Amino acid sequence: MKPVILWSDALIYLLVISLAFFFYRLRKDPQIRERWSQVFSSSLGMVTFTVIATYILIALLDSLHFREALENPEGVVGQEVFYDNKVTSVFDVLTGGMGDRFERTYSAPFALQSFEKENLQDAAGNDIRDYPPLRHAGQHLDDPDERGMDIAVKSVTALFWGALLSLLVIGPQWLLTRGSRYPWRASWLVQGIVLCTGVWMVSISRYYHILGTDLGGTDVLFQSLKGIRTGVLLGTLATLIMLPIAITLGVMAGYFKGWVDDVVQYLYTTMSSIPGILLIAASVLLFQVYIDLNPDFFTIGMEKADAKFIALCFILGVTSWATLCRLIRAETLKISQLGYVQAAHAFGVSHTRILARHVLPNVVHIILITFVLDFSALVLAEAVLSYIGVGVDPSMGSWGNMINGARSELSREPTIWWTLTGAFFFMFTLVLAANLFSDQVRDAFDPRVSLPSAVEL
Amino acid sequence: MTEHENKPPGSLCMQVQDLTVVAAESGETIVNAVSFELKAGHIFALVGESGSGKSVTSLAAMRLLPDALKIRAGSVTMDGQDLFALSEANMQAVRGRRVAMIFQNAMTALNPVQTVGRQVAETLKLHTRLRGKALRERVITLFTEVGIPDPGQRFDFFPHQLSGGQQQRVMIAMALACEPDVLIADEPTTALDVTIQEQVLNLIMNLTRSRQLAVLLITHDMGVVKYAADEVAVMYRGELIERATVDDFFHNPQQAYSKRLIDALPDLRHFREAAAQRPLLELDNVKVHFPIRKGLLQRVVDHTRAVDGVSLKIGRGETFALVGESGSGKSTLGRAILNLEDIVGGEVRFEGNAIQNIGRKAMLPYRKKIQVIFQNPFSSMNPRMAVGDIIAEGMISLDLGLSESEREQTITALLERVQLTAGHARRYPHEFSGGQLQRVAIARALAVNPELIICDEPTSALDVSIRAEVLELLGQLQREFGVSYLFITHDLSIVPTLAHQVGVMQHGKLVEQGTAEQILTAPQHPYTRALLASVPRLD
Amino acid sequence: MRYRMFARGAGIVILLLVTVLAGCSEGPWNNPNPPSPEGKVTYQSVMSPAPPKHLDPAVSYASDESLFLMQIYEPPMGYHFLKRPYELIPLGVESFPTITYLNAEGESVEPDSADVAFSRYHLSVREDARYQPHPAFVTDAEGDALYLFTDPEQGREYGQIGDFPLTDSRPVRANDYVYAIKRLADPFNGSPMLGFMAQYIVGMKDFSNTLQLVPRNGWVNLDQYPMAGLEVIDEYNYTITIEGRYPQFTYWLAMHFFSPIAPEVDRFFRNPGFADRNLTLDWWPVGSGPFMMVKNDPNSEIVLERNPNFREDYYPEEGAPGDAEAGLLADAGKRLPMIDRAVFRLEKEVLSLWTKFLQGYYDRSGEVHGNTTGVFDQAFVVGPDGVELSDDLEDHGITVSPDVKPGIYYYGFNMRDPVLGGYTEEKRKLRRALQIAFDTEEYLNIFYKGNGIPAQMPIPPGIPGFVEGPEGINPHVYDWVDGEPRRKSIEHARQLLVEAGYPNGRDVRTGEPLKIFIDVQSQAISNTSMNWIDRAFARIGVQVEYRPADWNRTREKLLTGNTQIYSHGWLADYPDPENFLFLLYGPESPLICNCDGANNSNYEREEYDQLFRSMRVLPPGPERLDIVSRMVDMLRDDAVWLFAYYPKDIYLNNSWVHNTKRHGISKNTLKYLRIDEELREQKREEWNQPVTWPLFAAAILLLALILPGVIAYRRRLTATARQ
Amino acid sequence: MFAYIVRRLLYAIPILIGVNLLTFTLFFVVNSPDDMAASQLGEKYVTPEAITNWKRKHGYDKPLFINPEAGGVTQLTDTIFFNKSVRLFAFDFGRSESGRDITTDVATRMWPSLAVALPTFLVGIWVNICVALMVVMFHGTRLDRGAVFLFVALMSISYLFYIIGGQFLVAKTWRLVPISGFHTEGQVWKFLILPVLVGVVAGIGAGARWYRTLFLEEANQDYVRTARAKGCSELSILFQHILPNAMIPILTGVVVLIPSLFMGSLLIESFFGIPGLGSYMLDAIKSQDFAIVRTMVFIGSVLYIFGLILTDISYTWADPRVRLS
Repeated sequence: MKPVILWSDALIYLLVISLAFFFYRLRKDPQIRERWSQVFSSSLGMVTFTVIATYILIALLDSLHFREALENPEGVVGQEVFYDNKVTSVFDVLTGGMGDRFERTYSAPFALQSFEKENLQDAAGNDIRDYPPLRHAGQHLDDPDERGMDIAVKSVTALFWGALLSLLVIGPQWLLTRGSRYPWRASWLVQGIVLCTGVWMVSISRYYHILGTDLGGTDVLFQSLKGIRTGVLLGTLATLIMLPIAITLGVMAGYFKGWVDDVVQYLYTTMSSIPGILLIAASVLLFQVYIDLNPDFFTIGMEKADAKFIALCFILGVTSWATLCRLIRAETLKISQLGYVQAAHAFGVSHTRILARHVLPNVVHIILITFVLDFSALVLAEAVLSYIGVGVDPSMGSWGNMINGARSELSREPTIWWTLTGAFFFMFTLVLAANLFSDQVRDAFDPRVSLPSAVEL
Repeated sequence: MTEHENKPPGSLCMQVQDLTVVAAESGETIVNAVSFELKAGHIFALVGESGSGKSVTSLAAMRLLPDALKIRAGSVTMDGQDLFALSEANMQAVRGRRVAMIFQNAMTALNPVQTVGRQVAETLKLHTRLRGKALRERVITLFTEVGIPDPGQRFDFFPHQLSGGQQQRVMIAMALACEPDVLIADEPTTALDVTIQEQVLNLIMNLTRSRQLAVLLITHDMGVVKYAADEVAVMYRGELIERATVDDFFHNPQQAYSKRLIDALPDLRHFREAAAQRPLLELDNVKVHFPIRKGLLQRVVDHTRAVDGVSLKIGRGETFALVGESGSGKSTLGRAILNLEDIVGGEVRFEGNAIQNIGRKAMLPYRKKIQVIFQNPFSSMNPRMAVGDIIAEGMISLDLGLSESEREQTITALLERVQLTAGHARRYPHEFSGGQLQRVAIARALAVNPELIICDEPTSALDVSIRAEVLELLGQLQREFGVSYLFITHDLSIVPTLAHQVGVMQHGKLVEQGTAEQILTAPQHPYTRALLASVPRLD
Repeated sequence: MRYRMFARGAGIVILLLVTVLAGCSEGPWNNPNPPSPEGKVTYQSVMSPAPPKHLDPAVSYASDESLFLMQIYEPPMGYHFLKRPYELIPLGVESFPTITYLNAEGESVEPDSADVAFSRYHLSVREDARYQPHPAFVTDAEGDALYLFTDPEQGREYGQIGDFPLTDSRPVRANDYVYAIKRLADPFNGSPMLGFMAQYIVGMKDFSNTLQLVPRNGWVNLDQYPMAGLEVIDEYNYTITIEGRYPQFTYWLAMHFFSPIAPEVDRFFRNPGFADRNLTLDWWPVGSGPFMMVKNDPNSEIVLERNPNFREDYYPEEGAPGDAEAGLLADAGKRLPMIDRAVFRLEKEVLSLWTKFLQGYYDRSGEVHGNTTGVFDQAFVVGPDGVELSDDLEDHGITVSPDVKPGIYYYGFNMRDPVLGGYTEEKRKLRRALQIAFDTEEYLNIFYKGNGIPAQMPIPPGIPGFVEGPEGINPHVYDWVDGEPRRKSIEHARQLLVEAGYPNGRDVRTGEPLKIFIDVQSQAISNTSMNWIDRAFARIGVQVEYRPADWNRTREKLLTGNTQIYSHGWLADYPDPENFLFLLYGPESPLICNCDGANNSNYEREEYDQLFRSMRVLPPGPERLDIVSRMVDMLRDDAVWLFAYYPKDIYLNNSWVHNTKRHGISKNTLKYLRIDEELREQKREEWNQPVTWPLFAAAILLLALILPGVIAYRRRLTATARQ
Repeated sequence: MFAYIVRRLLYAIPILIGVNLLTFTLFFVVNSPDDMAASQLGEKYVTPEAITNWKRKHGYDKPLFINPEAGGVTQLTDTIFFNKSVRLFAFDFGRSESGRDITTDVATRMWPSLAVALPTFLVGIWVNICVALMVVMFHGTRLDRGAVFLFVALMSISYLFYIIGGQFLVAKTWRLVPISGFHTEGQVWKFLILPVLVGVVAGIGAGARWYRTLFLEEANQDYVRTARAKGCSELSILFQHILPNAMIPILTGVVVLIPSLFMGSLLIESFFGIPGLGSYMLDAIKSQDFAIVRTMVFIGSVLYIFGLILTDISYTWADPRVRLS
């Protein structure tokens, strides 16, 4: 086994670490603490946070990549160990090989047979035309009619184990949080549901394709789950990349005013006057060319897809800093008129120190709100970009690519609805949770600022 | 004009009984069993500091409480009718028609995008059948009545085009439009400059008499009470603690709290002697101008002369009070001395050295010597820093050469000096009350051992009972450390206890200056006289 | 009162809805087609999602453009509508060209003489061919062109061809054909044919060089510049002289490049200021074919109408075997064209295209490429006897007209690649193992719904040299079992790998796993097909990497030989094996010719190249077929391509569309089409009855949403301050 | 006011130059003129001469930004950048790489875009405001919380689903309207119903929620209390006081979009086959037609700046306190 650290893996863990550090630093700040506690003291905040945390956890697990070692064939003397070209993630392992159970082509959820007829030979060796049985669904059944009962029995068993696991996970939390004023129950409920569903999915998917399979015979549920990493990473990394630009420029413009302000204003007016989608499309094409021109940079295909993905995050970040920059500039302008900045001037405090101690901490709430607000907008934008053809690499599972690929499936008779449903469900849950959570955060941090989304299409 | 039936003087117009208001979510009692009566032709003053529940009482009487507050018990009766038992639809017919209300800040209480005429007319449209030309004429009559000049034209003005006093007059016109029996005036003069305050109060008093209104006057200002009210009730933490006629109240207050309130009124009989001779700070014809840009290329066509040639001297250990109304340029002058504003003309000399417009570096040594206390203590403290850090900031950046432990000792000493404890150093600003915070601000200023402190309205954001404490502390510190103050204020009433010298500013110019006694007892300039006349006093 | 404004808003919306519903009462509500003029039989179809860029016959070289060009222009030669294999027939000329062979001195020699230096083609133009009515032909009393302007202001009022009040026509003359060839040579036009044809047509290069120097300001009359290889004999006869022997030249004459262009039309479009209003020959083709263009709006539709001056042309009396049974000869002898109008609407989304076709608003599907694969996904299922229509299409009465395209799509190996390339036995085995592992049949079934035939050789069916049956299979990949080819087993592939030095896909020397790289155009491959290919090769332990790139980068890589496996497709210009075998002709390799050569495999075998050169000049016959078969065998032995298939072209016709036999090469088939209008109206009515309950449901839902609001408001009004 | 507008227009010039510079740089890093020629000339038989020819014909045979061979000012003017972008300022967009006159295309495609975008915009605002007003009236009740949740849920659905779902249900299953298309001969509106419906429904979530916040913010203002104290009914407070005041922030968010309506919507237009500028852009991106993309970026920027000016002007109309100078 050889760990593979993709750029996006590194970045997302960097993000997690820096966020942890950030919150560690902020924990002393009573206002921030109070506001966060306001967010979490509503059960809605708890529930949505737990949902988001689940998605993030999956994304993080899916970001631990490795390549498996290949056994040397007989007769080869070389000591060198070679690795499989395929990159696996910890999450892939946890799903119990859900992604490795391919069918030939489409099959409906829980189906035992393929969606399309094929030439077969019956027991007597005659050529007949029928729906062939699936390779990885219902193999254990003697009689197809037992399917309903079988699913029910297996579900109950799975739910039992799920409940047990939930107890194990929630029990310690219960012990730790006794007397806490936060509505932990709500969170536990979600945790329980997530764990039970998780266990159920993994165990049932050994016998059935829960959401069917797609054109190429891949398990749709697995694809949808793989879309989580793309969605979560895009939503966070793009903002992460834009933050330094927006903050630096915004704070400088608002604080120093004069020509600095003029230049920054010019920059962001120019930037925001360009139709975003054109800018994004043009930039994505640019990176694509760069990657195509330098194929030696990436030894495995996944790295290439990953580089494109990072580029996309980067582009989305670079093209969307204008909104945040404008907000921060306005806030900084306001803050620099406030008594404490004036007082600091009167004390001869240096500019860097004023910026670091007085201005920056007081624009943090805007950054936070933008961060949570943009998250869902970016997840949604990904789908649209994939439709236009400037989204993430097709080899990287994403909801946008799923929707894009499945657009025409609806017009079939009978309708193939499960690919769209899978993508819809997972995407909707994440975006809904993120939107509700961002509402909570906004209410807690700044009920008066109504921020338009940075990503407009 | 409809004929109005005045109630006989002294007859009961509204009776509030056992009014209890609670917070909807926490159940906390905001107003507790308050009872009083309003009588025709009488002004009933409800006095209390902010948060005492006086405004809530008035809103509850009108059933205008925000969703967060609920009426728990009690009744409001008018002509035998219980207002609380009316349906909301019927209540709408009572509001504006039988009970009218004036709010504190007319600027925000008027709809900014509607002409004032239409706003007044709306009340009439709601409750009378007047329409069209008659309606307009009625409004103009009302405007004339409340003393709005040129009412025909003013009808089509938007609120922002009127002065503060005129806005409040529009509010009054609106309230009186349908000739209500009861008028509730919630701090009607607080947002106004002192000279205008008096006019508005006079107007209300006249109308009370002429129309036999029953007025509920809500205020925190004892001067206003003394000047206008017939009867007074003191509210403290949601309860009515004392009720009396005005004369009784001021001569024989029953409660200790009431006494404190009365004591806060200025004493214009005792002054401080002029202290020092050697000037510490000298201003010589200082000018601060802000450019007005116009036209295609944004050329500077003119300047706002915020400070237009001010000269003054402050001696060591002396307090110079700079008095003026808002917009007179007094705060700008303070900031200019601190080098936070560019000076376009004149000279600022500190200990004989010109310090105007010198660079940041060159200014640093003087920063130790000139310090500042701002008006709003909440905004002048970074909410994200502990109080100890806030105080330490100046010491660090001005490099007083103290070790960390020395710094901590100094901070502890300072905090204790301003009547706080060492433990407060670790707390954050929002955990303090306004008065405490202003003391922290004082400690911060003192931390670098300044020779001059510019106090920019340090008490105007504070409640009257706390104001005295802060002023007292400032006085003590001056005696102890020998610092000088440039005391910027709009409130003449606090001048006698504090100032040696007084300067009166108007339109960026110092119209009059002299010793406190000279100014307060024998003002020369008409503006000074007008200011002085509007100060309520105990005598 | 301001809420009246809102109430009024609601009123307007309701009123609008009512008008909409009332207005809908005639005919189906969802008819997306503009009303067609009364009494004209209109054919409704779609154009490609990428609308035609060039409609100048000298410039255009895309099949979706020739769909239009070939209805409007009539080149000298054409193809028989029904006969298979494809058969040339004279179209714009009276008969097949007569060829005389000349030696270097220009003297006539015997056809098989070794001295042949030139071939001269003699063509005689049909006398009944006339151009469509067009303003360019309008003359004034003196016989000069009427619409000839000297400055842009003069013609300002004309924005479209239809804006010109007067039109006229004239017969097609020999000079028009010559003029068209000169236009190909004019470097200003940037014809894609110039480079290629200059190798053959005598004097084309010199002509082009001469014109390069001519100053350009408006129209240049090409008649004033002679070209050595072209001669106008009289009004209806002309000759073309080409270098050496090139039997395939007759096929080229069937392409739109050689259609006649009237010089006055060219001059007309060079009027000052016309180009600024898109009045160009590139936009408004003017020809002598069965149809003429009346509207060209690439943003919405292109409309063709019957050319009133079209010569007398009749539906063929004979066809290929089976055509009579299929009803394709029912209209034999009838005057063409059989429709009056053809509307091609822009359609980008598969779902819309397919839905409208099923609703009967498009008569035929599959006219253009681009978004048809998606459509056929819906239409076909793979049955026991190959591809079948899905059930609901059968119910609709939809018919299929398939035709195997004379083309081939393939993934080729780069023979210069150090790992996969080379001509040693080991390398051949390695490539064959890969060939076997790629299950082309399943690939086509899944991703193309069986609409393709796995290729056994580079020559598709219908082209001389294609062999059917057990002799035709590639013996290295297939066995002939039970009367059909069967792919060799995976075990066999594994064995080949062992022999090639890669047991289980591992290099026997180092143990390094074998990894192959596929260069594809980013848009041309989907994630699902990548996964499928991964799995296909995983069966023999080989790992795959993709290097997707856009067209320009892919092309660059091909030009520099910087690929391992690349994808490519080739559609024949004419039905001759030469047009396929040249794909592997050594000098065509980009690395050798330093040009945009077609031999992207960089296949170089001296023997093959020699065979190719001799085959090229041979007339059709057994000798030639023998050479072809030897060449094919060499390619099979060397396993040059990973896999290949012959794509199918398919028309899906609604039941009222007749005479829709698909022709693999010629697009000149619209004139044969017949439409049963009555049936069309009836079916459209039948299939498009709106479902109205959702409207009522929506109204009720809306009420249900508003009602709680109203109730709550009333409750609030009656509330008192006491609980 | 006039001076103000003129100044804003002058200020737009450096912005537009910046925009052009950016698009140029971006596009020429992506696409060398050789690439453009190759992809425009088609897939077969592209000779180097043909490429050179194409470049000369389309004006790409010069250096990008600086021409070292020329002298003096021409160093800057005899370049692709100067030649191609100066014309934009005169609204002469030249020809697309495929030879079409862009100005004509833009002028004809603008109207279908507007035909869809304008009704969507107007109906959208009207519906959103109605819904938001209704919700605001019940602020703090369960109705309000439910509605907000519904808004958020509606917001969380990808636009693509609205379009796909709308087409599938309304056009395909119920056959109420044409699934896509556009023509001006006869009943244009029947093509507009579905796109407008989809556009409006997809916008309700975000729109109504935003308006609700604005209205609530206004509902907490002092003048609302004054109006109540006057005896105004809730309805008339909503319409007479809150709405006119809320128009001010609404205008900021909305007026800036009005000029951009001409640009149409990328997704709606391509899904519904509307021959507008949105699909024009999408095609240009997909076929890498630089001339069109450059033009559209330019037009988009111009419209945006125009929208900003319009916003300022509309302020003076909605808010008597604002004076432009």
